Amino acid sequence: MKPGTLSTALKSGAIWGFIILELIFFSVAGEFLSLSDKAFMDWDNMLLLLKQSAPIGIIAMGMTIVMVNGNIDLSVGATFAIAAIVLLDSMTWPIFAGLGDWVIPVAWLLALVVGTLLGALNGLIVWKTGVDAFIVTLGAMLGYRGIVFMFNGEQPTSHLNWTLVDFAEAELLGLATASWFLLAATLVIWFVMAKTVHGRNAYAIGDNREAAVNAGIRVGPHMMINFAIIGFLAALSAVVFYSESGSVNPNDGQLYELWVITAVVLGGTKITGGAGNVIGTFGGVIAIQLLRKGLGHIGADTSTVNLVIGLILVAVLVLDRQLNMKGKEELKV
Amino acid sequence: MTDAKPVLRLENIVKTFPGVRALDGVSFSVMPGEVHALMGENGAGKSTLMKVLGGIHQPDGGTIFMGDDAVVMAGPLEAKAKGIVFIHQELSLAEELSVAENIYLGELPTKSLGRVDWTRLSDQTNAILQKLNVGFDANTRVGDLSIANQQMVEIARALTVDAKAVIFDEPTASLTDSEKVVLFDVIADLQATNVGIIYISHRMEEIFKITDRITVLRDGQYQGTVETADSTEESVTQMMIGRTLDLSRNASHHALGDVALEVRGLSCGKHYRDVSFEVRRGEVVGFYGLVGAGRTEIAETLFGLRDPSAGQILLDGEVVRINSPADAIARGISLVPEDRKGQGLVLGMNCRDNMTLPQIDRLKAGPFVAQGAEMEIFDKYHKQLDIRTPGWKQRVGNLSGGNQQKIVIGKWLSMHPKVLIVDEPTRGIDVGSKSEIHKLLRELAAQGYAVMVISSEMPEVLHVSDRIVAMYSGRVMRTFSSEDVTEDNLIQAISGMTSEQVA
Amino acid sequence: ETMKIGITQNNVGVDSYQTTYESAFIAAAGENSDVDAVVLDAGGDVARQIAQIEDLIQQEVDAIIIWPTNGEAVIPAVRKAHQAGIPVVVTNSNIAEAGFDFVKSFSGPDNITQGARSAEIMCDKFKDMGIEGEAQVVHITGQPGYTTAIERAKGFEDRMPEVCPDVSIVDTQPGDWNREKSQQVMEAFLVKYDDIDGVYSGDDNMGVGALNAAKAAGREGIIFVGATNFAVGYEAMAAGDYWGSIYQSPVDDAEAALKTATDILEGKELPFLNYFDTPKITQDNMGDYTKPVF
Amino acid sequence: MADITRQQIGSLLAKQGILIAFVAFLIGFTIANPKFLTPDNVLSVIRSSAILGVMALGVTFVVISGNLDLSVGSMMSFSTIVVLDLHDKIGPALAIPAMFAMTLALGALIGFLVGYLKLNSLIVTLGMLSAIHGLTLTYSGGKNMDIVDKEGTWFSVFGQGTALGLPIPILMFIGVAALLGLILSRTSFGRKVYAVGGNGTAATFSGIPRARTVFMCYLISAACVATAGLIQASRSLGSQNTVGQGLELEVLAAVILGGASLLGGSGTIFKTVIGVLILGFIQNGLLLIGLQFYVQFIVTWVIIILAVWLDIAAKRGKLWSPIA
Ligand SMILES: Nc1ncnc2c1ncn2[C@@H]1O[C@H](COP(=O)(O)OP(=O)(O)OP(=O)(O)O)[C@@H](O)[C@H]1O
Ligand SMILES: Nc1ncnc2c1ncn2[C@@H]1O[C@H](COP(=O)(O)OP(=O)(O)OP(=O)(O)O)[C@@H](O)[C@H]1O
Ligand SMILES: [Mg+2]
Ligand SMILES: [Mg+2]
Repeated sequence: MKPGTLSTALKSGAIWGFIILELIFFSVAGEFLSLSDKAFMDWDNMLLLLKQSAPIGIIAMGMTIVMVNGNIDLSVGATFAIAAIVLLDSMTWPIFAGLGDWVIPVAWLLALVVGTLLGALNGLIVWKTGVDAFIVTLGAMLGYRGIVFMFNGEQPTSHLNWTLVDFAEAELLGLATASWFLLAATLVIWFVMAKTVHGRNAYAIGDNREAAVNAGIRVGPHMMINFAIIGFLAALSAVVFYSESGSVNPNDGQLYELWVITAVVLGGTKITGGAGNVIGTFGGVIAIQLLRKGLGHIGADTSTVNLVIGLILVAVLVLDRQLNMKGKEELKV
Repeated sequence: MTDAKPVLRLENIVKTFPGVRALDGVSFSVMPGEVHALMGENGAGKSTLMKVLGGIHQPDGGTIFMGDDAVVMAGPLEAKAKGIVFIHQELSLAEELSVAENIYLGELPTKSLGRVDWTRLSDQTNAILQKLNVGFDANTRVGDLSIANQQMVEIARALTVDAKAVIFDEPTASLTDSEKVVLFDVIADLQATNVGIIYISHRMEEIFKITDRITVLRDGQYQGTVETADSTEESVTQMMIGRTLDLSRNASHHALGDVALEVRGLSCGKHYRDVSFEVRRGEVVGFYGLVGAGRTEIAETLFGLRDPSAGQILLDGEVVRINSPADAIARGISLVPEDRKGQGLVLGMNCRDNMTLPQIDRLKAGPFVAQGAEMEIFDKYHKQLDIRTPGWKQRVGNLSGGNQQKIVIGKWLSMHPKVLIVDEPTRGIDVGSKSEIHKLLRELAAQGYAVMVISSEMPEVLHVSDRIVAMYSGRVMRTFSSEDVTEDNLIQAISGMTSEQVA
Repeated sequence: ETMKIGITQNNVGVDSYQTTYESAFIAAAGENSDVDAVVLDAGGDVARQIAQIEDLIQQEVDAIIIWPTNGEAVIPAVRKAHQAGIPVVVTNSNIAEAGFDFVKSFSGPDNITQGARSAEIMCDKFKDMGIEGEAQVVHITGQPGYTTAIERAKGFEDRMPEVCPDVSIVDTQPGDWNREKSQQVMEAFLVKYDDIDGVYSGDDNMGVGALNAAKAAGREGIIFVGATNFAVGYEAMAAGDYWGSIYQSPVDDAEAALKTATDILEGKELPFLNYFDTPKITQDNMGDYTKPVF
Repeated sequence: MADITRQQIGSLLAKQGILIAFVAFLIGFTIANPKFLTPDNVLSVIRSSAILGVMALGVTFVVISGNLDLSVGSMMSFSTIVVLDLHDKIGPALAIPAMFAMTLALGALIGFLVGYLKLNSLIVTLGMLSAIHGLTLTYSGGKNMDIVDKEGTWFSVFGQGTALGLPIPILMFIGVAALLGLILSRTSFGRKVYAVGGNGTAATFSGIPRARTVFMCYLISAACVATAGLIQASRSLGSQNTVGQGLELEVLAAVILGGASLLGGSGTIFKTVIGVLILGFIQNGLLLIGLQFYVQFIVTWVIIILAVWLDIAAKRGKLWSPIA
């Protein structure tokens, strides 16, 4: 058992409490406001929730490790779009013409490699220049988006491959393909962060970088690996999603970084690094998707949705604060 | 010992920082099985020399030898690989991680798939912790430990690897006596296995107790190396500061004034209970106890940083509620906090601005800060406390540990408080300055200040206090006057024995 | 028996056209007692739109109206609706041909024609002024990547050489449907080109931004042509600063979409493409049109 | 001798790395297009940077105090829409203070949440970004907001007027920058902002009211946003609901480009101004060169990283980072 599991579980408790609140609220409100005869907490609807959480959720797992590491990645949305373009475009490249449906795994691989490289490039810049990750990836958010537009101008890149669509829409044991990938990503990153030396070092670096350096941890390469991981996961998210939808707009993935970061922070990861876990992030992702879904369910209009989502984010923080309130005798700092 | 080869030899090391020549051709060597003291005033370059050795700084000139080979310590990793263990002056721990993970930071034991071998990790750690005789276990979160215990975690690192040389940079600065005993045992054990030990401290009694040789630095320059057995406190002090010190206590010849601060039945949750004492104008009251005795929490309560759960605080005979440090400051209370880096200083700010921070609202010239008045304050304490800095513009983070502490003291002295509370005021301060600070505390009392000194150093408490409050586990055990206190009855009081039990 | 109709819009908050569309749709659905509507907004995000289509299928609505964020990416989701037996109507901008099999009908403006008409408006004006032989035009497009932006730009740039072969389009930059951004772009154009005769912008918001820049720089005589005649554009036309635009009402757009959906549910036969007309509007004929409400 | 000059150059670089990078860009663009450095163009760039710039000045306070403000873009849309709406309803003389009051109320709310309740500023302001957008849409019904009588109002002076031969937006930018620069560098409040951002605990131990200081920073930020909204509204006398959308990241980029650390405790108003101008001139310069917009994205990426890199490399005296 990793030390401190219980205390972190308690601290990330706010998000689970909030998820339950959401479920209750939307179920009750849905009875009055929804046109659907189906209950909000319908089993199929919950399975759908899991699937719909995948695009942001898979990236959020990578963001957890990067943020625990004390960094941040604002370029994931653009990486997501680039990976999607590579996936869809490469399937039409003449060199792969003889492959038949075998082009699919090749295209997947290519997209994943590109995503990993883009992530690693951010990591390399952070490592070698010492520029803060926020700035490096803020720049990359623009630069990578520029690359997206370079591919195909303003046109969407499309390649609808029905074999691929059928695979992506398939269900195994009642779970959609995307859900499986989300669960797998969660599990793997959980394993890495809770069980492996690499993961524990990520916490150490995020917590006290100088101490980590003094202890002889190779901080630079370590951070680069984590950026490569988030690049890979952004590409994986794209691969899973665009296998099903078959076309990418050059604007796709915009604002994903903000949603992903929101999910991660709601899940209890410290912005300054050193603390956080994947299970909490999973909760954060579900909470956000539930909110979107629920507001749709009860038919809120756009301005209400914006207003409510914003206020809810703040409310969760307040709830979290109440749960973690220090005793009256504790230091007031 | 003379025929053996040194484990480590540094020759003509030079290191400059912008505006500071921190090391100017320093040579130094350590023999296997030797405890070698490195001494010098605050800012003399001790930590810098060790950081060069530990691969944290690259020297501008000079050579490091291990055995007969010249080596380059390109980074902490290399130094570690070559068998050099560095216990840092400033705590270097990841607070969110467990004790075990911190001790083995950078070299966690692994199983297949890169997994951490938790069982092995905690077994190894607990074995070490047992040797250190500490009251926490491998899975405790480091952030939950007291500073002293965090220091013990730092020390535990020395025992994890096959070290050739271990550097202790002021390991006892935040330890109490019982933990020091454990540390000295550890050092003796290492010594027995022929490890070379470099020991930095400002505490003479320790130096003479455990070290074999002493090397002295002054202003980045090598002053010489002497056999401990052949030297005296006076001779070493002379080497360090170029003069001898008058360590006699200047007894309080002044009359005591009214009660400035009184505490009646004060309690604060689990931290301390039913504490009562009073401090008069012109009086220095020492607070002595073991780590966790609750002295710091009392100070924090008086400074408005904690709400008491019961009891009263009286200033000049009047019951007051102190809700915030601003309140406390307005009522004439100053607190020199325990943790200078975390609580005392804004490391990224310059020396002057740190020093004037608490009174920044008072130094007004029209709508602006009166920079002239600020400079005056800085200059005054710069001189009085002999702070070594290239100038007021220097980032406080770039000062040596002891000089940082002096900035904090200057910051609160300049407030001219009615009640001055100092929590471990001379932690990391060199002998010269320490006696200056002690003198200063006595003088302040003579001027009518009420002074509370919290310290874990018995000589310090005995030296400066008019009365001593002995605490154990959140309770006041006994209050001594300077006449009836002895080392023995003080130790009894703070280990929880009442006088009846002793008798 | 009420008809449950779900709509997922592209990105409502982004401009007043889409917001007006949303409220017009809600109003129209409210007036029709046979209709219950769920109105969703994808916020410009394809993934969210697909999730919304899935939700609508899950809620078993009777018909789905979709304003695609991406004309191709939504096809598989539309296929799912089709397979679930729910008729789908596409509104405002069409989906790609591969999806036509799963869609009952399209209702909306013809953006390519709009672009072409803007080119004609501008060309005609140049001919009136007698500068069709040498006029230089700059082009400010909508947010990169949006179908509407792409189609209008294409219509304009294809048509201009056909009607006015000697007019040159000297520069094209996006103004992101944003008046301020467009103003900045225009400021740079004005510095860069000493001679600008015409400005075509992908909608009137951007057009007015460009107009403001020209006014501030004191450059006169530039012919401004836009699209989607917003109230600001209409007023600028009335003031004689702005030459022409394309009259397109989001209210018509929304009502047409709802009408198409209800017609389908009532079993009426409809043509596949239901373009509603978006006529040219210039200073000359603006009296025939009421001022847009948005 | 050579050693000394090299050191001097080194320390000059270290102190003014960003400024030097800025001058280098100016020279580069001027070579690419001689029209770049004409007074007309320079004025027009500064004028259109003024809106972003005024917001960045306020955000500088927030960032130095160790927090973030991502809500400034959507708050600016709000102020713009409100002041335009009220202009026709109660007249400009009342509309302006009313708009300032409403914007400051939003700033106070955020300041309360972040300062007094100590909530995470990234999430709070992200939440407020969305909530304020919703508020604006509700307020305006999603419609564009336009002043009816555009010719007859004195309101246009803030965005379109000139005084002393300079456009008013530029004068307002300079004025706000000078005022806030003085506050930050010369007053006790400014010192507190640095202390709170540098080490909040130590600031508390020094009797500095941390919560109130953070609260005030958000109020200042809101006041700047309101000023920016005023210039914006007055410049085009009409606006979309999304006029400020996305500006939050540009503002942050400008502040950071100026050398403020996201960890808090460092940064100056002067450097933020430079950061703002760099962004403005890059955008304009690339437009003048006539690159495709996506090439502009890529070039901006490279320039942002290069500028910040050179700045910190000069400070630490080494090009490559010491991270192992
Ligand atoms: N990173 C740095 N940048 C600039 N100056 C530094 C830096 N580190 C140390 N110095 C300066 O070098 C000198 C030597 O400092 P050092 O920390 O070695 O002193 P020390 O002997 O360990 O003192 P103490 O007993 O107070 O710990 C001091 O004047 C200090 O201000
Ligand atoms: N037995 C213990 N094990 C671990 N932590 C403890 C223990 N007792 C107390 N602590 C914690 O250690 C911290 C230090 O205690 P405290 O500051 O009260 O001691 P003190 O008397 O001020 O000693 P000093 O100032 O000499 O460190 C407190 O935060 C307290 O919660
Ligand atoms: Mg030292
Ligand atoms: Mg203590």
